[in-house]
Amino acid sequence: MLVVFGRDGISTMRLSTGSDLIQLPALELPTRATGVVITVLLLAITLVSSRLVYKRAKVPVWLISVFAFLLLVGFLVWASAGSTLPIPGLLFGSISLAVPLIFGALGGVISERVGVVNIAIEGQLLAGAFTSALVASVTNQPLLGLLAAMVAGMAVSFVLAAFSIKYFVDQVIVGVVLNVLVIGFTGFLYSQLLAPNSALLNQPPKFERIHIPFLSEIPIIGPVLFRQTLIVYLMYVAVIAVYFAVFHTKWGLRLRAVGEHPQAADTVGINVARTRFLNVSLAGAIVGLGGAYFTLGSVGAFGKEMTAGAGFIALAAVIFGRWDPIRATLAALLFGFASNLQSVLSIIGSPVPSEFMLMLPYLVTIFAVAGLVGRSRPPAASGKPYIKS
Amino acid sequence: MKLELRGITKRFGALIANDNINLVIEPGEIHALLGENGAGKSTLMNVLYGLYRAEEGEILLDDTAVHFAGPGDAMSAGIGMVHQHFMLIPVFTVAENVMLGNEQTKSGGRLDLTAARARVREISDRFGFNIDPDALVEDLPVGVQQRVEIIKALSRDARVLVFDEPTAVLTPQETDEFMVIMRQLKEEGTSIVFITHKLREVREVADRITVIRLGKVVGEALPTASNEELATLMVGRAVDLTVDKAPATPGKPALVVKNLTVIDPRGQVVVDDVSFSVAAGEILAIAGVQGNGQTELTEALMGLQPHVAGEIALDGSSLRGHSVRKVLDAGVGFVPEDRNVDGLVASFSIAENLMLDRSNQEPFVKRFNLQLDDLKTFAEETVKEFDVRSQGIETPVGRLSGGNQQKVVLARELSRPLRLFVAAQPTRGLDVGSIEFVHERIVATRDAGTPVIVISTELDEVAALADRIMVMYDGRVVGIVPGDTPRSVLGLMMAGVAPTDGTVPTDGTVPTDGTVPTDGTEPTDAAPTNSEPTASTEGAAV
Amino acid sequence: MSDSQVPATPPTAPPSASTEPRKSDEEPGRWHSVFREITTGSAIISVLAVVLALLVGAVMIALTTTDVQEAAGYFFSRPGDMLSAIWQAVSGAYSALFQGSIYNFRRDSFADGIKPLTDTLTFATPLIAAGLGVALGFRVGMFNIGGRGQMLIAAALGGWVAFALDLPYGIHLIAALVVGVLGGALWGGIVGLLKARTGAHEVITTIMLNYVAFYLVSYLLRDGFLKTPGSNNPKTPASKPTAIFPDLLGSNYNLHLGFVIVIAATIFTWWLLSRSNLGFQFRAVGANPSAARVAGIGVQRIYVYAMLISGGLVGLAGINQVLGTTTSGFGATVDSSIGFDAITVALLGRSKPWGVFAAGILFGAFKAGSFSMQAAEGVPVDIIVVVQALIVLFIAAPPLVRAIFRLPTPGAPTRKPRLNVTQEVTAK
Amino acid sequence: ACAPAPTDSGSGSNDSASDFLPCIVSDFGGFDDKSFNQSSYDGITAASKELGVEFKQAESTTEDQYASNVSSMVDQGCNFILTVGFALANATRDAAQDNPDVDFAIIDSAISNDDFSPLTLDNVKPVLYDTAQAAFLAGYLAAGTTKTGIVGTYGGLQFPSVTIFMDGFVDGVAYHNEQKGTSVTVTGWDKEAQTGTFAGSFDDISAGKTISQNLINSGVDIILPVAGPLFQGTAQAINDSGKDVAIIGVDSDLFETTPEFGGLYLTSVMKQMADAAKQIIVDAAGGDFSSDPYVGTLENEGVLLAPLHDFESKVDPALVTEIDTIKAAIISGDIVVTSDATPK
Ligand SMILES: Nc1ncnc2c1ncn2[C@@H]1O[C@H](COP(=O)(O)OP(=O)(O)OP(=O)(O)O)[C@@H](O)[C@H]1O
Ligand SMILES: Nc1ncnc2c1ncn2[C@@H]1O[C@H](COP(=O)(O)OP(=O)(O)OP(=O)(O)O)[C@@H](O)[C@H]1O
Ligand SMILES: [Mg+2]
Ligand SMILES: [Mg+2]
Repeated sequence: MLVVFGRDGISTMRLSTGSDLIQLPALELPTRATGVVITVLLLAITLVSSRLVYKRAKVPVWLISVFAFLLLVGFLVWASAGSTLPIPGLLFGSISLAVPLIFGALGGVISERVGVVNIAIEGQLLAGAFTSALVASVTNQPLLGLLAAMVAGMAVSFVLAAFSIKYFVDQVIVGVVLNVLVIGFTGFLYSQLLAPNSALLNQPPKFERIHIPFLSEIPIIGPVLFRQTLIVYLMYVAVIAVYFAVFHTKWGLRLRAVGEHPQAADTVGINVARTRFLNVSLAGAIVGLGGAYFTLGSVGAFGKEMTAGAGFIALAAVIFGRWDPIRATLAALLFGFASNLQSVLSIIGSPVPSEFMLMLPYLVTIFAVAGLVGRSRPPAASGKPYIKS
Repeated sequence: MKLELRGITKRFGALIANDNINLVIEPGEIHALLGENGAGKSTLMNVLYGLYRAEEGEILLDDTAVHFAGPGDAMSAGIGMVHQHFMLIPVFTVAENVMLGNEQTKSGGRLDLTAARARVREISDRFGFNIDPDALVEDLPVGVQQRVEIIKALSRDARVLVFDEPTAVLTPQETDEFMVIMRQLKEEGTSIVFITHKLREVREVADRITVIRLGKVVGEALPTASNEELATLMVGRAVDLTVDKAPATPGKPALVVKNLTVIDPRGQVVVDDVSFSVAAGEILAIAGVQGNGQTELTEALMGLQPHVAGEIALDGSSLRGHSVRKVLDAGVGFVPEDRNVDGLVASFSIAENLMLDRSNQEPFVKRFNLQLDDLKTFAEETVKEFDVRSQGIETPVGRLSGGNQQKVVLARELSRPLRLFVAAQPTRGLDVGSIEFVHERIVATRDAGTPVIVISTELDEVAALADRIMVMYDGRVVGIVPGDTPRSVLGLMMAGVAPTDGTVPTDGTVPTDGTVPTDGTEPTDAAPTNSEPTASTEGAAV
Repeated sequence: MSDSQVPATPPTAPPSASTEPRKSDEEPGRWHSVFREITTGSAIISVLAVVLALLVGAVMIALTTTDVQEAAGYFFSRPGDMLSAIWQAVSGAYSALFQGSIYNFRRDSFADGIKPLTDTLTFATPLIAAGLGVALGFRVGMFNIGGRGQMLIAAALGGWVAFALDLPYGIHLIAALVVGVLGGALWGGIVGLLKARTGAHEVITTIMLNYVAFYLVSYLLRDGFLKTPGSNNPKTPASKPTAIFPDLLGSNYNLHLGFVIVIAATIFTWWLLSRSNLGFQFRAVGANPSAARVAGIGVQRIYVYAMLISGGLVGLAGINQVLGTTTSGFGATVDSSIGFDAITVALLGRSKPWGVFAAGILFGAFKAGSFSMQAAEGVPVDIIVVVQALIVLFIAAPPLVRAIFRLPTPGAPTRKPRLNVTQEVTAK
Repeated sequence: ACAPAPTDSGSGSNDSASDFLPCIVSDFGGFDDKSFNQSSYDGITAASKELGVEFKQAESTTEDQYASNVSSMVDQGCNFILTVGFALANATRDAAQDNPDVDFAIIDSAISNDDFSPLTLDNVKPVLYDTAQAAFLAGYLAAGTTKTGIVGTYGGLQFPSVTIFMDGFVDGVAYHNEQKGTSVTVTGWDKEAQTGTFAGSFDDISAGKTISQNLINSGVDIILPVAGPLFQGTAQAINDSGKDVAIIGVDSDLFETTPEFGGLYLTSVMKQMADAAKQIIVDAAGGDFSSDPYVGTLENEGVLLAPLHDFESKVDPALVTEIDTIKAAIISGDIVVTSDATPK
């Protein structure tokens, strides 16, 4: 393919930003030659893996990863023929787009792991975004805004928990309805309260970027990962903490037990309802942080329905990531990357109509889910109320 | 520790599951609880364990009244319970399951898995269990899962242990080992409540017996009581414990399986080159410890396994590679091993479940339309015929007791014209009354000239039903022996030891072809000798 | 649950219907259960849920009305002003809701006065169709969030037939309708196929396909076969008169043939789910896929069929918009978020065809009423959204409504709760 | 809450004009979209204040609400209804045909028959803008101001009301290159191919930010975001980047409407919708309604470039003079600015 549609020219990959200490030279690749090399490598891998498949052996994951990576490089080289691709910018933007998705996905993972399906991620994000903007504007304290976002996310979660755990209402119903409710409430308050008084109520101070000494000077990843705002650093912590907590602590063991087999958890003296309540609330708080990112980390003001479906993408990331915090994070990053790639490509001038470029992240996700992930098993008791006699 | 239950009454809505029950468990005794399905045994134990809260009554431990708000309280008071349906998290390891609710942590709140593993090993060594603490529970055979449950209870130093039908899923060997463990525990001073439907076990191990019927204690008995006495006490009527079975009159071999090999999704060979045949009008019992390929074998017969090699022919036409639909349409009736998962749709009514595997054909479907009137008539007749006890054919089967659920499955499969009947674990978890009924129906099916395969891990059942017995071990056939082969021989075969010194044919794969087993009076001898084109000689070696 | 007091009655039994919205045991005893629902106060609960939600809405309305705000400014000097201002605002808003959705007393003749009711039915039409599609998915155990994409594709393909082809009366309409429904079915079928073939979770694929459809249709509107010649606006030409749903009650009313088609679709879905063998298989797969497989039902194939039909029903909603509601050309938002509202409608209707029908009409009434509420009283649209959401929430949680209104819990529960609704450990 | 209660007499205000009821129906985006809905809303607010009358409003949130919103306004007894956006064209047309005694004006669109033939109705006034003219000036200004030689633009969705800005902008830059021999390039819009960079929505502010980051990364130092509120994302991206990048606003003078980013606005390409709407309503109240289309141009100051505000000192005065000259040339017809999206 790359050969057939080969484009002549030089593809330039810029690897450093202007402010880096260590300046890497830009990588200049002759488009057609690189395309040929990569195609040959890809063919080789395909051959090897088809032989493995033939022999009923499993194709190792690293081989698939190498394949995907080469494919990506090949595509980038092809697409950027004759122009310059700013790699750090591409990656930085990917992370920015992924941050709320990651927070959302973490909340989704926790909530579903404990047995409560969280369709309400969108609502939690939006509530977090709204509240953080309001509180931070009024108090002029971004930290308080962050805290308020957590409380708001928790409040939404609390309703989810109360209705699904106490009143056994179908969790999907509550989730769907909560999204609508939050959209309605925030929309209402926005037009009645924030929009008319925006200088007072909708101009939150933003978090400043913090450059982490040394780390931020590492070529390529430094500017991408370590020149971020507090919320992004919180996200790193959250990903690791959630992963560690879910799989390596008593809290996580109980959480997973309740989500897999609540009755079994009950028989060993774990309070199922309380465990669910607490963890669903916690999940809401985490998602709320993601909401705060919209207003305090990213764009600096609340806008109606500004989450624009991020909660649903996060939900997809939860499933795509098979209810695992790390994998869900990777899924969110993949989505962020695909979204940003389309925007970068459309900027360096793509002959493809904008609408098709905009489809890219969604198509990538479908292919990834259908091709790589396939069947996945949710926590066994997810979505099912636990009713005691 | 002495345990006393006084005047326990537990209602579910209008139903009184336990009605003023009094029960005393002396320290260091094994106290058996008997009762038919739905008598209220599990309910009583759940009350004791703090899972249910009784409306009336009290619990005394060493003569002091205690209140359990939940299982946590019961556990800390020294009560442990192995539940009828395992309370294990399938995706957790053994160690994780054992430590759950009782976790030890290291610095930073990390789980101390090392300590948990050590604990598992320690207990498992004490009883000679040989369990890998890092195995995932879902990968373990049920027998081993049972041990995990026991370890779980013991790891909390339980001094009163409740076993709710622990042996329902165990093989004879495992059951025997389990009894040894119970005695061992008893020696150590643990009091045990033991619930089972198997009278042999009760008489073997119990010190005292209490029988419950319809939520009330109806009597006490001693282990010296006869099976018949106990059964009558339980069911409230005389039960015929031996299956009345005329000698089989096998016809031509109907199902012929040759060199069948099944590879599971993980790429493992789970059925390895198996050959056998079943004649019309005979029951072939497939015995073996759970997990030796019997399940996959039946699934391969039914078209439920994707990777199958070899040949399966029913009345001369091949079944291999056919969809489940086609296999069913070819006249194969199937009672799956796990009725809850594979056999029934719990939220469907009895009537709907009765048409479940005829959802695309007459008489219940005509030109895409369900024939609800026909179904109703049929369901009412069938429910009567099979004595399914319920509030009507519209009752969701999820609300039936296990025995009645099993009857629904049997009724569905046996109420259409069959050319082969395959029943896996047909009486698992059923009370004696229900077992009697199921067995009668299976024999009646045979007598109607249908070839029958019964898969059972229960030697009593195998002995009661089989005309011939095929024993499987590790995916292979160990041997095919006559129906009256002694337990001891079967037990050895189930452990993979092929029968020697000519007691059984080593090439017993196709006994109907006239190779004469040396062991006297097999009904298979009467089989006509002309039908087998090739006398396969492989398949029996271990 | 931790006090040692022994309760006289078991802890509140969950109402059977709300905990088991996807169970299948309703059809044969439907009238029986309707009867039972009324007698056990379920209908009362629904009414009270609406009342409760309207109360919350009233608070919001009161807060936004300028008269009330002004009167609050001098609340202590003349409290009555504020109260009457509140009363006026709220009663005005709700009477506008009523007059916009059911009957307008200000009109002279009955024929004019009843027009709002016909508008309600018109707005309910696509909600019911899409709700049926989503509900059908639920019954097969699939969550179809892809209503938006399915509606868009249906509208695009069917719409093209309606504006680009010249066909005789009747045939044109049927062709557009069929192509539209097939378009929805196609878009849903992709999801079913992906699930059957690769196991890709339908929640992911439906969400993603929504976006794909949106951008695809946007492109087609701008530069493809949906573009209006001679116009730059991303909007299609108007549907030809030969393809438009005829008005049912004359041109004074908006109600069109689509409503009759949706009644037919409801009957069809009811028949499919409870009277046909395919529906039987759908329900079996939804309730227990492994038992269905063992019973010879091709589970993967059922997923594909179910998504085809689900998508087709949602597609009916899409084509209904083009042939009935926005006949003068449509844009890339012709779905009007009905695909999402349909989820709520399906859930509120408990995934039963006639339940969905009723829920669709309730939502249609809200939609119809919201116009006059907004226009007459200046009530922000968001309040209506909030009230709708609250109604669903309260209807879904009868114990909460009972607790708020201090109603007695109904006597002995009609269905005993299971100890554990989750599956039991499978011994294997 | 302790203010004295008002006396009842004053509450009715001047009853003379109160039988005139102007109304407005929005497109989705709502009246606080920082874009054309909001400008139109400001217009009707100003008009009713001047006339001393109330007005009624309806926000559309979905496409199937247009017709009902317009007709419920008719039901409310509105004498004049302002509809905002091309999407409401048919709803407006239909209501106008059914209610000849109600006057309508529609922002950003003409009306046409179902067979696309242009239609004029006595009671509908189309309000159109030849935005490309002002955008042309903005393009020229940008090309003369950029230091990196790259200027950028992006849109919300590829609508004509969006691309008309981008077309004019590109032409203005090209004109500068032609006149001054510069080689300034425009990133984000290719007028020939009509392809470019779009956020895919008009709500997703973070998408605006991401796109702007990417534009800045590729060396752009002046950005024209044509995507409603998404320019806020652009402003944030600029602040985050720490670079010297300027925004050109659209629709209204962002320096006035969103002053918090004041230092970033080079200028704004304004469509004077509020003024137009106000004037039309005041005329209608006075019985001077006319259905002649209003086309905002540089000539009638319906479109224009906003003041430079903070950039006054940074922009070469010669450039400003040149722009005035070009403006005059456009008005006189010496320079013809074309766009596929120009209202016809
Ligand atoms: N959670 C429950 N809700 C309602 N009724 C129940 C519940 N659990 C048990 N029952 C009822 O209580 C009765 C006793 O059930 P229980 O499970 O104690 O029987 P059992 O003696 O253990 O039977 P088996 O031998 O089959 O295990 C049954 O009739 C059953 O219908
Ligand atoms: N929701 C329910 N409503 C009424 N009765 C129920 C309900 N759930 C379970 N039961 C009753 O509880 C009893 C015990 O349930 P369980 O699942 O333990 O069956 P069982 O009889 O013990 O079956 P088995 O012996 O096969 O394990 C059954 O008799 C069943 O009738
Ligand atoms: Mg029991
Ligand atoms: Mg039992």
